Amino acid sequence: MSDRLDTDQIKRIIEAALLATDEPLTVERLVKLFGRGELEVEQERAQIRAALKVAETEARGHGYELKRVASGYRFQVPQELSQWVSRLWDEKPPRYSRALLETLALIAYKQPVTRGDIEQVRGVSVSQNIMRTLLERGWIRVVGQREVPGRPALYGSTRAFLDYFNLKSLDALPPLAEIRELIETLVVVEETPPIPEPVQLQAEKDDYVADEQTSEEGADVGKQRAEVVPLPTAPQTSR
Amino acid sequence: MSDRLDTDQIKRIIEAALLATDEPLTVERLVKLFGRGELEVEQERAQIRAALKVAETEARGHGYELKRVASGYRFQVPQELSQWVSRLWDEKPPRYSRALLETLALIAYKQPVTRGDIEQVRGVSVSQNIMRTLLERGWIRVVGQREVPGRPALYGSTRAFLDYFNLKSLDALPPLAEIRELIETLVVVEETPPIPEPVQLQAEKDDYVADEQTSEEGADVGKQRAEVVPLPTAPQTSR
Amino acid sequence: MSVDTSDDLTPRLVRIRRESADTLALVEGEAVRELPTDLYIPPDALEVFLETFEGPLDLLLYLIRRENLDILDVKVAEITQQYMSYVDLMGVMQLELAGEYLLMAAMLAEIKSRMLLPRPVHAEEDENDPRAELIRRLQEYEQIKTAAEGISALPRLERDIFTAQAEKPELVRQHSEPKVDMQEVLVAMAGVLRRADMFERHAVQLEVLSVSDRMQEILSRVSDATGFVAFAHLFIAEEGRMGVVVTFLALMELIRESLVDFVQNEPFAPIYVRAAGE
Repeated sequence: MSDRLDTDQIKRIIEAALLATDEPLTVERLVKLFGRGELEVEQERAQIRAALKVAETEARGHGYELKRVASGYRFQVPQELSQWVSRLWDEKPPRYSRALLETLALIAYKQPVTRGDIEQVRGVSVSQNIMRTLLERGWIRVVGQREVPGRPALYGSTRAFLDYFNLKSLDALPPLAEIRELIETLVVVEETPPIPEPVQLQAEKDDYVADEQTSEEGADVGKQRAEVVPLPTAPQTSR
Repeated sequence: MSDRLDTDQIKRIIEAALLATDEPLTVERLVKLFGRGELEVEQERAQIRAALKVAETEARGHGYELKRVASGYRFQVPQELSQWVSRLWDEKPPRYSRALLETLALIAYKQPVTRGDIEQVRGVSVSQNIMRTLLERGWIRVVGQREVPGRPALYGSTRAFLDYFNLKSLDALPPLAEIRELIETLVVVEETPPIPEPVQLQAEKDDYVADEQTSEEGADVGKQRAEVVPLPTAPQTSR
Repeated sequence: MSVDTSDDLTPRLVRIRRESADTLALVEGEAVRELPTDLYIPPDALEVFLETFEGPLDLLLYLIRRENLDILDVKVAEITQQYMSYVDLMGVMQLELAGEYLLMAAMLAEIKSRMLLPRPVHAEEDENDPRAELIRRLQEYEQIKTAAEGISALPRLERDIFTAQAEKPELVRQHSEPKVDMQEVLVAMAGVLRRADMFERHAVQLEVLSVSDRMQEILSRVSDATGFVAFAHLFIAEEGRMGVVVTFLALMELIRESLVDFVQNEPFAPIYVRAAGE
């Protein structure tokens, strides 16, 4: 009925079939693709095997390989290319919450600060998650402890933070005065001013005044940093 | 960060990516598979294109071909092998009725059109089933509403339509046949109003802009587009 | 072995004709031997024709192309008769489709009758010649019909071409860190400053209570006292709920830091506080 096919044609058809299905195909199944007279009588399986061999060899240097698995033959992408191919399924990186960005900004500008300081300025509590994320990202670190009861950890920004934002030093951060101008823009942009978040904790009087004094100049970073009490090498107990 | 890759390595990775997904990939998407430093700066797209060229050439003699369709590049089993490959499946491929194909043709060639326009040309009402099938297959979509009473939806064709029919763009559709004379005597003897020109092919929205810039009859296209009221942008689903 | 995978483009009558040399279709047991040669369709064959043609335009086009029907020479009497037959049939047939054929018949009848009337001298200005409109529609339909055939003949997925896929490798999960722009940080800071301003304005009347202040107060109170201080005495009723909460939090913090000890002699007995290590 049909003409005999040569190994190269058989190979092409086999390749096509393996690529067109999403399941492995057995030699028997592959034999059935051919019409009467296209394969040598009694030699069908041998011919298919020979063609598979050629396909396997020719796959070298390509982005696929011929593999025999339990249920038959299939083409698959070699594992060593996974690092590139996987990027097709990369999820979009999540975005950081406003709370996290505000916490980061406060640490950068007002360092060293305790979690309590941040909470007082932001007016809401700062979740443990946020601190952990920032620490894991390597953007903040514990730089000491404030010498008050409870000895809360003081946080500061890191070199990695500067590197990420392409800043030479903390002085390269835009001065707070400039940011205050941003506020005007924000007020214009936002139709309704955001409702202040519920007050849970209120700013400490002293710190608050200090904020007011220093935020104008934006030069407080260094000054405040002078207060940093380096972490003692051994855990001190001040009982 | 990473070492530069040569064309052969890039080709393997591209082949792997195209085979690992079930959707066509654009050059931009392929560029994103590579890490920093793996491609030449500013040469990324050219390198990808060069590698695609190699992949296309090397596909000869194999059971697949590299094809560029509307939404990007894909590997596919060439048509001449379909007589063998289609034996893999018991079910026959879906067949489409004349009514569906005529509706599809009207949308593809005369977009944007309303259901009323389609009914006007075909002289019969368009069944809800046909529209649903076309929408479900993702071949057509609502591209706006006509600014007339009732604000009927305007339909256009999609990239998925072009992909399915192996086309790179709407321009690749077979050209509309010349209008044939029906009754010579009538046309010769009587002064009939001029037969309207076949409506210009309209490209998909994305291609639209390019059309307007380049085509001679840009004004015409623009005029028709003025009727289209874009739908509020829905969140884009990743392709 | 070729499988018929083409779309349903051929009029069904033609396919029926293949089965038997001279029978087109059986309609209620009677053979229909011919395709229609004019617009008159025997009512009993109507169903077959409705299925065969995509609509009245399709039928008309067929008649013009194959049978050289002169649409200007349709027989009004027959059309009227047909019209009546259709009306009878509409109860049992696809109402919608029959209605479209009916409309077409009526339109043709109108054309015919207009042609029979003597035309005014200034007929040229007759703005809408119904024939011209019909011809335009027929041509437009024919064009789309051909275009549909063209689309049907295109190589397509699932039938002529197949997408090629290989098994994915095991994916390496690369979860990328969120990207942050400096601007975002600045906007966040601006938000904080702005809120702080608002706080300041509103904070004037509010009593300022802080946990760490309270901790210090309590600590000095219990240290100064010789012995125990009653737990309940540390709370100042005038401070309201907020004061109670702050004091309680301060006590919790002090206890956590082991700076104070709590003493209770038996369940539900009063609790006392003292400085730790005393």
